[in-house]
Amino acid sequence: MTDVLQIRDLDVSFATDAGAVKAVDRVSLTVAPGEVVAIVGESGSGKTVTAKTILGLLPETATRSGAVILRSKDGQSENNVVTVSKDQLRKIRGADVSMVFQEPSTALNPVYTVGWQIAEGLRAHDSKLSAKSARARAIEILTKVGIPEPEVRVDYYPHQFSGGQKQRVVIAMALVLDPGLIVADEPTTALDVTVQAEILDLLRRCRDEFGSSIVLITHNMGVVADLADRVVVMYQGKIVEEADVRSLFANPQNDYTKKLLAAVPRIGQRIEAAERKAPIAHDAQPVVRADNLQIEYPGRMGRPGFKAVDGVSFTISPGEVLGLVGESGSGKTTIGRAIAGLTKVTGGSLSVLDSEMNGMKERSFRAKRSSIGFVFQDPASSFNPLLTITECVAEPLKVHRKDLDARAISQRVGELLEAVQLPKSYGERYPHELSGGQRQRASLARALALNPKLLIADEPTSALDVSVQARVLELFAELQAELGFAALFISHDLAVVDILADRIAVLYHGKLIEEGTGAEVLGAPKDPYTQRLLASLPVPDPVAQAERRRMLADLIAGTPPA
Amino acid sequence: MAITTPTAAPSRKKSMWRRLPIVHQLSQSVGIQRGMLVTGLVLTAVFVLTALLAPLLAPYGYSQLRDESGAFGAQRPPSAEHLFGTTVGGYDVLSRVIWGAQTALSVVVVAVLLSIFAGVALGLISGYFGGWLDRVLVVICDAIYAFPTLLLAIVMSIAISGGQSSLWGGIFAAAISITVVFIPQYFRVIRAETVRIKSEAYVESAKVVGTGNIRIMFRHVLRNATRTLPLIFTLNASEAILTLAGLGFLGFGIEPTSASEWGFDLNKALSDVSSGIWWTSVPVGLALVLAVLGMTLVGESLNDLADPRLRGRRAVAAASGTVAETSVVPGGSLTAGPGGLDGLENEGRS
Amino acid sequence: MSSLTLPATNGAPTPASKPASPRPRKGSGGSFWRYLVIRFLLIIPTVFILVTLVFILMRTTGDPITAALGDRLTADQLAERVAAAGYDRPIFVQYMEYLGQILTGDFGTTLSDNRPVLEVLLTYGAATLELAFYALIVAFAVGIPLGMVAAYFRDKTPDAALRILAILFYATPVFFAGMLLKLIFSVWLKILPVSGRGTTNTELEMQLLQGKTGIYLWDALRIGDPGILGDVLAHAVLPGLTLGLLTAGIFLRLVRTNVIGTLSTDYVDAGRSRGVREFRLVTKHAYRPALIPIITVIGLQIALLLGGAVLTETTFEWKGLGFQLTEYLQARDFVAVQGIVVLLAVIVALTNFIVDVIAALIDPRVRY
Amino acid sequence: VTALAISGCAGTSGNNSSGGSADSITVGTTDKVTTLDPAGSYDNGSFAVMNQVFPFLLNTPYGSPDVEPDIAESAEFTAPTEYTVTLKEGLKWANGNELTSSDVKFSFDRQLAIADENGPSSLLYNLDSVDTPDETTVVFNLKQENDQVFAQILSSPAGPIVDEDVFSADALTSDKDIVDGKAFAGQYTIASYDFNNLISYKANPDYKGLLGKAETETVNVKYYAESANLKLAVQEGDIDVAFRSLSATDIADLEGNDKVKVHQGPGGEIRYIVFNFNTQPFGSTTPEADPAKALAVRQAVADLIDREEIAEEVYKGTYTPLYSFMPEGLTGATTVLKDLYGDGNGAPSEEKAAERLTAAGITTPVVLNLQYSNDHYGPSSGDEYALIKSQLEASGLFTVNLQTTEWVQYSKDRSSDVYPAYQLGWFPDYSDGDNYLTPFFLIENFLANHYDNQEVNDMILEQATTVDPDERASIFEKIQAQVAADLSTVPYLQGSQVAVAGSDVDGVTLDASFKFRYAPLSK
Ligand SMILES: Nc1ncnc2c1ncn2[C@@H]1O[C@H](COP(=O)(O)OP(=O)(O)OP(=O)(O)O)[C@@H](O)[C@H]1O
Ligand SMILES: Nc1ncnc2c1ncn2[C@@H]1O[C@H](COP(=O)(O)OP(=O)(O)OP(=O)(O)O)[C@@H](O)[C@H]1O
Ligand SMILES: [Mg+2]
Ligand SMILES: [Mg+2]
Repeated sequence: MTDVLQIRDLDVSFATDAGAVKAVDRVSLTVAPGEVVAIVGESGSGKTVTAKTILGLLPETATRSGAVILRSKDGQSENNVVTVSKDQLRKIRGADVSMVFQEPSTALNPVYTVGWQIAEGLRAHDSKLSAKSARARAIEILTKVGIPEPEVRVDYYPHQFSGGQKQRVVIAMALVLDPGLIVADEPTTALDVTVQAEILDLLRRCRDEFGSSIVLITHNMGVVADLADRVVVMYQGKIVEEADVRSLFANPQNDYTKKLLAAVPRIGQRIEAAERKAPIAHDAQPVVRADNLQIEYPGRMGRPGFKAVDGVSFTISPGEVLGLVGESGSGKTTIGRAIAGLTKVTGGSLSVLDSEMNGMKERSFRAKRSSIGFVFQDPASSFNPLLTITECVAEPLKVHRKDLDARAISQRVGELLEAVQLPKSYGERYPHELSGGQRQRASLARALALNPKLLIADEPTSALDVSVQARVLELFAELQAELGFAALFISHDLAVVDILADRIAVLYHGKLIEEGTGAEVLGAPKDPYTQRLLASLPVPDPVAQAERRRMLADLIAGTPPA
Repeated sequence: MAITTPTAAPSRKKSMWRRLPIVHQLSQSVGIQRGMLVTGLVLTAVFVLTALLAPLLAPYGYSQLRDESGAFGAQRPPSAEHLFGTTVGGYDVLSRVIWGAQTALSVVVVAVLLSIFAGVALGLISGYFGGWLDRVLVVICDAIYAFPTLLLAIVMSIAISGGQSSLWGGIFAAAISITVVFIPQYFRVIRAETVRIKSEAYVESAKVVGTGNIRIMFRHVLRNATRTLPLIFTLNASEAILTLAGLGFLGFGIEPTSASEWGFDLNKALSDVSSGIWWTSVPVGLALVLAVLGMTLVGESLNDLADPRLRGRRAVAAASGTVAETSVVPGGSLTAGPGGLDGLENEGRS
Repeated sequence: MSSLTLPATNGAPTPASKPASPRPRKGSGGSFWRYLVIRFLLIIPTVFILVTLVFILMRTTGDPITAALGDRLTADQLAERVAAAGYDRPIFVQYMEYLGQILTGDFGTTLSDNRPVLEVLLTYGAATLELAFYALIVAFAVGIPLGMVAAYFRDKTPDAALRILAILFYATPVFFAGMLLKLIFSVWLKILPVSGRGTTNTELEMQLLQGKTGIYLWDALRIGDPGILGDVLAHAVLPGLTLGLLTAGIFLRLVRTNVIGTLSTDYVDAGRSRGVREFRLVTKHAYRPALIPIITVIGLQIALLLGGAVLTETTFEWKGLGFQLTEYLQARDFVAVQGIVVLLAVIVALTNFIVDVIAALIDPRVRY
Repeated sequence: VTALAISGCAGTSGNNSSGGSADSITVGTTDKVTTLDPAGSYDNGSFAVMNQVFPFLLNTPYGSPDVEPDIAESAEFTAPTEYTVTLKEGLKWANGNELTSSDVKFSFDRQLAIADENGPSSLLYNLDSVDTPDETTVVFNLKQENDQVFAQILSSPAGPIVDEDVFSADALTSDKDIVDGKAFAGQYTIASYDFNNLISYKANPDYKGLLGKAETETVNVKYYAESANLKLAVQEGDIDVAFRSLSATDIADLEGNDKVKVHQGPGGEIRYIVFNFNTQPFGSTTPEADPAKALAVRQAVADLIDREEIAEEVYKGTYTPLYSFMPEGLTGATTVLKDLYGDGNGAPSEEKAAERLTAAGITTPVVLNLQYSNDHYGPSSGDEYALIKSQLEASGLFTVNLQTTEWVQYSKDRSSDVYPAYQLGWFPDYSDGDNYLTPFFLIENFLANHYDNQEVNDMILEQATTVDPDERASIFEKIQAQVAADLSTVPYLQGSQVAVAGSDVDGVTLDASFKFRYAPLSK
């Protein structure tokens, strides 16, 4: 056998409070030396569980059967992870197979220096290794993954690195023993697109320079197109399709794969509902007008505050959808919350439905609230877990529509649920008894309960699967067309914003750096940051992505980093 | 990683019953965790039953010194009439132990209830409204918290015992002393929960629709903030018993003629222990230890079960065995089921 | 359940929520020291509140003269003396007067036994500190390793046994446990002394020592006589064990829960994926991050330790603050009581302060 | 200081080194000292120390309740209001200062001047002024003539003589200054003083008084908080003598132990129930006020109390039944209550009680609110009163509501008519019958229980100035008889002094002086 990894008929089940859950169902796959195999599939389809099985990291509540055969890089030994002894398993880990985790900040022990943590892996496999040479090896590997000043940085603690650097360190740890196989579970999901591009580059070098095979787990089809040689599609614990990357994208076979690919949002893609969107009343008084808006979070204990939004100006006209994009922490949510009156405006002017929010009094604003809807990012936490969906959706009605009696309210709730295409009977369920997509729809229903003039949607789909996301976006567009509300649509995903928004605003470090229609901003970005943002976004097409990758490299070479 | 959410909920009635505190946890627990919980529950049940049925169970009254056949006599060794002998004061040890459970339970219940009400109310208001009131309350509670509990209870019991002590007077005095010690604890827990919940999206969404403060406080915050109470309750209950015993030991507790109190009896028995009279202290000490053990076990088990990381689960028989196709995913599956695309396609577009 | 990820210990079910108080996150190191300063200054209101509270409680419930001579003098004589001492004036006036004294640094002399309060605090404070020191050593030496063992064997028999042991340590009233220990070690086995901090001879030697600190261990080291040192240590064994085991029970549970909590984090998994031994994962990778919340909660246990010390001190004739406080309380000697309360509050506040610093030293994220 | 005799100074290992070698004795106690300054303390613990180290003009010799000159040559009335004391020649303080009449005058003047709130100055109620005609003569000018109690008072807590060069004339002197100033002239001096923990006494070679030289050079006194520890300490030989207060159980256990010996002597402490004449059942401010019925209630209580049972069950014989107002052993004490109440032999009698109540026309059961202090009179008060309650109720004649209150509140309440009937104890200031009568049965008395009998009042004042001892004793008897008939209080227990000493210890002296002196101890 020449394959680095061979999985045969793997079954994994978990004991849970709700009984047994089968996570992986008769999965078989192989990985050849130097190959990058991507595992894709919807959330919960068993990708992570499969990955963990390869390293024997499943929790005690798991039961497995089947075979997972790992070959060492030099081909000297082969082990079946499922049956091997604990001690042997420990020896394999790190040496033959290694792992890169999704969330770099949690994969690093906060209280030890990165050098110590790298050396820890070395020492686990060679107890005679001196501290000095372990350190030398750590510096060496940090150099290789592109950490500047590795001699100094080796003594840094994880929190002293940026997110992307942390992920590099995690990769360095995986590489240090030169394993034949690296399992990377969503290695870029927690990162901004620009950083993601760098990490993908590094992973590619792992394969090219170290000759490691990679099992890449992701649900981002762009990443797959960028990096993978071969793709395995999982659905409900099973492998439904397996093909090399080009043929999969060009010619998907399985229904699920087709739907998955279709659901991935692309820039420039228009959906039918968005085409029929409500007219924008440009002449009317804008619903929201921000003028040199400044928002500062007070500092703790006399420290100077933090300026999250710094001199932003924009307007939203009735019926208009403004898309707000930008990297994490750029101040998107802050703006949204300020419009809803949840965060205090500290400078400039922000007028919402003709009320000035700077110096706003809660009492006077409360009446206006019935005209504003808010859809939160995480559908799970935006519902009171102790109230049923009906009660939750009825809440705004109970507060503002004192004229309605219980029956009228319940009828209205029924209508609302149907409007977001949830069967009425779902109203009796508790939030945790709904799926994420259903919850997000219920959340939309609640936001629309009072026929708002303005809807603020703060990353309403980022917690959702691409497939479900597609449905919710479509629904959103439909309702907007029907009801004609103005909307602030916040997202970090350029493609998503492009689908829905009339105009797009790009936020960078609290400043608005570019604003215009989708075609203007995404078609011909003027600001270098927007350009990089756009170029970093991997597209779900291996051929096109190879092209973009080159462009990005040129861009970075040409422009000094911001 | 989200844990599976069963979309098809079992019948609601059953789930209500199952969701009751304790019952829920009991059904969740497995193996040694269940063993500890069950042990704790049994011990606690025995304790509570003994307390409730004391008048039936105890052969004599707690302050009874004589019966028809005359005085019991002091420090009599165990015999047929007095299974655990008599104390230095001439009481029947067994009866004192049994009645002691009643005192302990009364004190625990009164103390914990009082402190829950006071602590929860203060914590809720303080955490929800914040501002200077919050700051003042926090500083006060921290100050009280910084004071050794037993000493605080002593100070309080001196302040309270100005009035005369009767059975309930004594119990209330002890309970209030303990209450003062506990209020800061409940205050802190509820306040912390309130502060956390206050920034939860569902409270914000209530704010966004313009819900009033009172409504938010009771409808959204309070009910969600009290999840941890059963747990703290059990842990505080055992602490209350120990504090009461400490008070009794130092002579600030309840008098033998007003009620039977374990700490007091143990204190009295100290001379006996070194004089080779074991029966006056061992049953009392054991009762005390077991009651505390029981409640602490319950509390700890609840703690473990409340924390998914600490909760153990029953092993699944075999990988391919019992498993149903339950891996319905949080996002809603793409094709099947009402939440999936197909479902949407079918019901939607009406 | 954020407040429960730390174990809710019996002694203090709430400390878990304590870290909710401003524990600065990464990058805010500059403000950490500011936070510490504020934390330090918070001692003032804490002390002030406690002093006020105790003053009111004490003075509304009686005066030291009645306490001392209630069965000696007639009501008139008593009233006369009470008036002469000024205890019949409005509480508020007396309180202001007392505050005035304290602010000028004059703690006064005790009312019931005419001793300078500062001297009382030094003498008894030293004893309590020494006892707390022994207890902490026992608690650390027993609680932390056993907690790790329990975490390592989680939900197996050794774990269950250790946890029940921990609860028993905690559930057995100090005075009962102390009595049993005395019977076993002093009366039956005759290997340890019954009570006190030293034999008569040792104590007399201590009295002769110039510049004695009242911390017997320290004084014995300075005297340099191995016999005396041995004697002091022998006397410390039982009280240290009694109070230490009580605390060890709490530590054990604390360590166990927190280590188990960190054992399920990604970075422990990451360590595992690199082939690090399970034992090393528990003792190194999981333990040290777990130590941060542990230390914080341990700081809060100091109040419990001092509370438990009352009973231990009484049981073992260890004349310390807690023991003395109960005496003074009964005598309504509010001058002495206030002094002790101030000292206790300062000790507790200082401990929490130090704990914060230690936690910061362990946690590189807050160090600058 | 260097000469300090520390037995086995170096190298003693901690294990079980008993009290020390032959020239030192260790005493353990649960007493507490408040302050060494005689002007600032009025309690047993402090007085116990003063008795060893301060000189007294008059003192009680071993084995007698009566006072004789101690450091004085003579003491007598030289005029009805002049009590003249002549000091012995050449008296010295341990610090080398002369002990003269001027010190004596200083001591009493400062008692009166300081009148400390915790001090015993109230005992000097009859002292007007002190004159010192010469170095060795002191004249006490009294307010009332022929005060027979004054001599006793000179041996009481108000009586210690202090060094005018060490003590302050108008403020309390700290323990440290007293010890550092070596202001001692009693049988012992204090060599090392660790407050309420350990006092080391050294025999005073200069003491020339009544009680003689100390037998043992060094006596160490260890202070215990828990009697259980005191017991273990004496049982294990850590200390040679345990004095005050072991629990009854401890004493009973130690009695069976060969290594130690239990010594018992008369005690001056008494326990009694006080009735408030206003608020007791049928008291004068109650709705159904009726002095006769009230008296019947008190008498019925006296009939029903089983003193023997209390003494045996609760105190295992460490307290003895008391049948009068003055404890047994004092000159003039009778057992009048034995004859008047109960079955006539000291045992209770239900019939008699029932008869009395019926005769007075009282419907039974009588509800009696009985109050006791749970901590002030030792740990057994609870048991004691539980037993009294049970005794009273066993007859069916009484329903007793037993209540307890913390001591300070108790002290306030008892004199403000809050308690109809309540517990009190008394420890004498000096061992004279007067001290058991004056405080309680004068019309303006310390009990404030509204007992008002002019005849008793007059007799009490009369005995105080009666010079002839026999005549005085007979007045005592008359007073006791009258008070027993009125039953203002019902005494029921007398404490005995119990000391437990190693079997090798001699000289344990427990006598009617009620002072435990270390000087006779030896081994
Ligand atoms: N420790 C566990 N206990 C119980 N069930 C688990 C556990 N870990 C995973 N599962 C379940 O196993 C199934 C597969 O989970 P897995 O983490 O492999 O999904 P995934 O494909 O990685 O999804 P995602 O894209 O969201 O990361 C899910 O239904 C999940 O709920
Ligand atoms: N309550 C707060 N106090 C202090 N700073 C805050 C607070 N909330 C947010 N910030 C800071 O303000 C900046 C902007 O935050 P905001 O939540 O608006 O970002 P965002 O663009 O929504 O990011 P993401 O895409 O991660 O949601 C961030 O640097 C954040 O750390
Ligand atoms: Mg996953
Ligand atoms: Mg955001």
